[in-house]
Amino acid sequence: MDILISSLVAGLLIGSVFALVALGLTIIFGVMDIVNFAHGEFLMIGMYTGILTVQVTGLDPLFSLPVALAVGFALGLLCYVGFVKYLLRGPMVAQLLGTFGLMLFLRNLVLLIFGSEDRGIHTGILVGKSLDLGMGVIIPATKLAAAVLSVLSFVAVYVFIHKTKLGKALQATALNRQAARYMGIPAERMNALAWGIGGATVTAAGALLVNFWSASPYVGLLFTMIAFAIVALGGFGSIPGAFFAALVVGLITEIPGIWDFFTYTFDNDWMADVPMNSFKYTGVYLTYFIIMVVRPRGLFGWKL
Amino acid sequence: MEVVRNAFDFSDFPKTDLLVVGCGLLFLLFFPLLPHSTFAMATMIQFLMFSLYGMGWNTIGGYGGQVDLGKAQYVGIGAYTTAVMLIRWDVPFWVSMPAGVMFSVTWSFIIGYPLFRLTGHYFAIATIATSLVLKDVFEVWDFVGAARGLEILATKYDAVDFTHLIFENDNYYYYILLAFFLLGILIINWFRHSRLGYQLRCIKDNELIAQSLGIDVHKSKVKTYALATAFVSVVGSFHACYIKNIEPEDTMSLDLSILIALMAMLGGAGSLWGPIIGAGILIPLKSYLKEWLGASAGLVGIDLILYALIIMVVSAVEPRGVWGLIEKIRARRT
Amino acid sequence: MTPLLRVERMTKTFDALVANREVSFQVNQGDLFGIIGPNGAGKTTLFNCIAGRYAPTSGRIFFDNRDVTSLSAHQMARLGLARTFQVYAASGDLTVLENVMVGCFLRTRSRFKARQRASEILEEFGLADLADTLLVEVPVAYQKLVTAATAVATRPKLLLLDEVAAGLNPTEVEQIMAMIRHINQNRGITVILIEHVMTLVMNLCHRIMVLDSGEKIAEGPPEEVAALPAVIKAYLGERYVQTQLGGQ
Amino acid sequence: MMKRFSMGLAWCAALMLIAGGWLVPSPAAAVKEVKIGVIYPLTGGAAAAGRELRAGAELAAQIANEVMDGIDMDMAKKAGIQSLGGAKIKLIFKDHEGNPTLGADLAKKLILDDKVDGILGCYHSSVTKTVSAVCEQYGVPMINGSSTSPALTKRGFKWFWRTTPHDKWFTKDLFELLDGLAAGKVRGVSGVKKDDLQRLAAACERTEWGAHVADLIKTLAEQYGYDLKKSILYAAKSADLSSEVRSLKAARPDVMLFASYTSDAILMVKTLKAQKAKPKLIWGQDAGFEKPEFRQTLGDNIVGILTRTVFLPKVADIKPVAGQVNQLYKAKTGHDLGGASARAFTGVQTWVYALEKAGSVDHAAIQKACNTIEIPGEQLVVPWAGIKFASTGDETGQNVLGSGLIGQYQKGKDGKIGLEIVYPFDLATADMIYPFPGW
Repeated sequence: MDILISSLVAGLLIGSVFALVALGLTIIFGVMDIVNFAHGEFLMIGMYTGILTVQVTGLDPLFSLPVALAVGFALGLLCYVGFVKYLLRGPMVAQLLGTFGLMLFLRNLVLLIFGSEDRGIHTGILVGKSLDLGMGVIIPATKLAAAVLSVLSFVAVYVFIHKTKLGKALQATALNRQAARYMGIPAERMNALAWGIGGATVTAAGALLVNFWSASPYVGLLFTMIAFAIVALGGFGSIPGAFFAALVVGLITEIPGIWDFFTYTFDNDWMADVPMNSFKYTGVYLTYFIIMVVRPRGLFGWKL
Repeated sequence: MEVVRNAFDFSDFPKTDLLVVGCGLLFLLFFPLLPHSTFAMATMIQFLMFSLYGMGWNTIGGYGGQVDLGKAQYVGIGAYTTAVMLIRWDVPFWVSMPAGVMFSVTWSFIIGYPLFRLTGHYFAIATIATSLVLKDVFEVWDFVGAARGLEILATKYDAVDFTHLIFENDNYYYYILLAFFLLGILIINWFRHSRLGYQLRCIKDNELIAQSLGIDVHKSKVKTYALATAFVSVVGSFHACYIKNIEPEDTMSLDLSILIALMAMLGGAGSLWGPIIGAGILIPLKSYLKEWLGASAGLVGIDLILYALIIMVVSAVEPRGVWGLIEKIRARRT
Repeated sequence: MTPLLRVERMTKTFDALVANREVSFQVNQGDLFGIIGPNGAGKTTLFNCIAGRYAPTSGRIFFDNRDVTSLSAHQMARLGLARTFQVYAASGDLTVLENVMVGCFLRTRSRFKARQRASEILEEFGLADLADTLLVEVPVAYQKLVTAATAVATRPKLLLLDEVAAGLNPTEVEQIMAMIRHINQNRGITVILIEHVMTLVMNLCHRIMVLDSGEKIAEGPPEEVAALPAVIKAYLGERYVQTQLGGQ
Repeated sequence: MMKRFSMGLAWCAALMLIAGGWLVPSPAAAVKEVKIGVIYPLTGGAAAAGRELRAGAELAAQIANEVMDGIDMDMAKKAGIQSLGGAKIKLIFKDHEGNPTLGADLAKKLILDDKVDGILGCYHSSVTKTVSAVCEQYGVPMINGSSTSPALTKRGFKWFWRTTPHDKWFTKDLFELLDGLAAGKVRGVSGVKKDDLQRLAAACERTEWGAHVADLIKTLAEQYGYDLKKSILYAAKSADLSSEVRSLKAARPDVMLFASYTSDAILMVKTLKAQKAKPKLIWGQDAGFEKPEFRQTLGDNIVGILTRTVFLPKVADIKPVAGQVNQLYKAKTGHDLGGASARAFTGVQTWVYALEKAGSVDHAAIQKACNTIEIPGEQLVVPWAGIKFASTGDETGQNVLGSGLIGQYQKGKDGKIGLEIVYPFDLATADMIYPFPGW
């Protein structure tokens, strides 16, 4: 029983962080219909930002969040103004190619600077601490903190988009680009803003993740795929959809734990022999594939 | 008969192009006779392999405009079929290669059918997803060696073994691959002139119009996808015999898929020479940059940074790749 | 006169929106049939249903004595139904000749035959000079001609033309009219056209049908229909003067 | 027409120029130098191990090439290889990044372009597998110092020799230790029942090495009568192992067994701590568990963790020559010799002996020398009886005189954390901490 509850809790916690990872992708997609393959690389940079902040300032890793937000916003903006803007003129193939190039570039830049070794944060107030819920259910404090901060950031962005003037302009651009332009909303700036917010949120997610995930230059792709799966599941461009889809995807990554539970419950040899933990992320990829084929509007189908 | 005529019809290229191609072929033909290092030879073999991968990708991705980022799964199926059959049952390459193609094409139908209900980005990402799923399966499948992979022991075979395609001297591999390469060019040239080729270009242009002209869009895509698959699978089988060690992380990785697509797109998707140009630029660049600036100089990743910059510039400036650039310059001249 | 196309009480809805309601009509072999109506009357939807792009919500469609209600677009094309599109944004790297060849490929596998037939058709349409130009680079008026030529290249029995004359100047309209007449008379292809350019409809069509808000309100020879009060009220009253604007 | 033709010519010229640039001429062979190609993971997930390996190999080459006082080793007393007229050893390092295909590629280049006289490497068993296959194909001798997958010497290769003992011995050591605990043979521990250690759970990285260790654990557990409740294979590149750890925990094991490379070993222990997993014993199959990084990163948390190894600084107490080399190594790198560096050192040392014995760089001569070589134990830094390769039978090319150790991380009197020997029982340098004290 403990493994079942532990897995479910862990799935929901990691799902909350995934929500923040996918938020940026869905905003960018909603506003400008472009898929950013370098999304996971932003997250990876967020992780390294977290590590560097800790190393340079000696602060607790949790305080790297504002730094990561700033870095991510700047990075998103820079990528848009310096590069992505020029892709928009071209066909879809060029956009794919371009954001792939960006992905390779960022990944290898980090590789050049930091090397390919895995790095992690091993100090901090919360590192190594955990919350014992009894019955063998243990929640590592870093994960809990990351989940809570993620949800807070998510809500903050949501409120920003729905309550502020700027956010509403962004929303209008997402709904109808032409109409927004006629209403005097500068589409170009909205794009840049979307990239800024997109970059900031995913980088922040990286800074939160690094408390319990190791960072390496190659970590990005997994998160790009996770974000795609979430966005597909939640409906492309939908913010609330992304949140719930992220929780679902979080639970999907915990299928091995649930499998274990049934294995032990039924004491089933056949089940015990299935190397389920190798399929941790297979479920995520499959989810994307199935959802896209069966229900391309996403499971929830809300709009931004 | 017309198939042959189509395959050998290069009349729509200007003479200068054909001259360059001729010189290039002459060079490829005599390369092993020139003094060269093993490194150069390995690079040339890589170049030929990636040209072939790119040609396969180009059918569906270039002419058809469906950006496929999952080609590595077929490299894997081809390579594994050959390796498993060779190791377990001592099946000759010339049997296992077609078998690999058969498995690949079957798999391509299975996933292609649902896959082609998607278009654009969604399609691209879905191809990644299927490829990763298959890789995950291979990584735990004991029959094919799981994550450990499979090893073909060259010492069990003669130094020159044409039936199993095991050679000590790389020159043999080179010439066999070169034959595949030439055959590949002819097949793509045929494809380009075939009904399917024209229909596919129309699909890329506008699917609605294609349908109104009696083209079964879905079927055409699935068919072309199968052709692309066959190409990639053949090279995958060759890869198994050449590299002799295959594992999912290597043969089925997303990086390989991306590389295949990038090369074709960089060279010029939808043109006969595009993938070859792409591979011709990127493969030497990659190997030599890595050799000069890589681990030995302590600059790991710098090769790929330059690589990425080229890709970024090309995608922003001329999405049709190098071939598009050449055509642009040519158009300006006339 | 055998009916080539028969539409029976066809209805097409999109969620709550009714695009066509119980439309019935019949087009005979060799007819030149016009469909007119204000914007949003459901003309293009009707075309899309006939051509197999959409499946009708209810009702039936017969083509060449076959029930084709549930067939898809490419199957319809094979049976001998060709169409053009109202909005056509050329892209891609096909030349004019290659475009027409794609049409020819419906009836032949051979590239050489396709090329020959395509050249003939281009000659016929007076487009031979443009054969090797990329379609994207051809002027819009000629693009429409090319799409029509491509449609004819599939050797259809029935051709659906969706606003071929929209946005053209009077000389070009004349050209298009000549072409349509040629297709209809010399090639014996039955034509149904949607048009806002009234001179074209009035001069060309043997019979016309008027749609308003998805429903058929009149059918008959052009002069008769144009004189009907309901039609004038629904449509011509305001539109006739603006014929040259056309388009959406 | 002319213009077009000249343009075509220009094209050709450009093409030829590019082509010409590729034709790197093969470097001429230098005299008085024996070139050994060394293929190690200098970057990538095992880069930390790569640094150690490289330092160990370089130190051995230095000792062989120069006259060094104060080291009781034959090769330290003379400069270069005597039977080759004092030829110096030159190590050519290549980086395989933990990628078997790349490794094979590098081996080919070393053999054909650099014309090396032999190969040393490669740490990862998966890479050693492909590299040795290339060497076998080209008939180039390869000595392997640190890959422990048993399968490597089961292939009957004629050009492959392995100095280190392999995992079967190491894993057997572990079960001997477990039996020893129940039998009261372990220094400082008594009153343990076999039932207390009945339930095992293992997590191994899933390439050549780890997968074989997992198989070994399974068969040996059966043989020794233990109950392997859960066995997991995971990707060494995993960035998150929490579900794996939860799964292990759910099996309620008494003993947790790991085969991990560096970064995943650190992550594994971190996650174990976060999940408050508390088995009675934690045992690591060398590699990541004995790296300096492991100790530095995890600090006090690792007290009580067991790892098998072939070398730990405490060996210096028993073997003077190990102490002498360790001094030099520490001066060079700042770390003590470890399992990886000591074995890399031994690898180069074996090369020196083989060349000395062969008296030629002819491959066949080296082959013959390797098959008949006998290095006495007192020459080695590792605590083995010596080096002598099996030239026939089931384990062709395997050193039959090797042996392993099991160490436990303990806090010394100076507050520093180091490995103490707990197995073999007669070499034990400290009381074993049992059970695992927890986090």
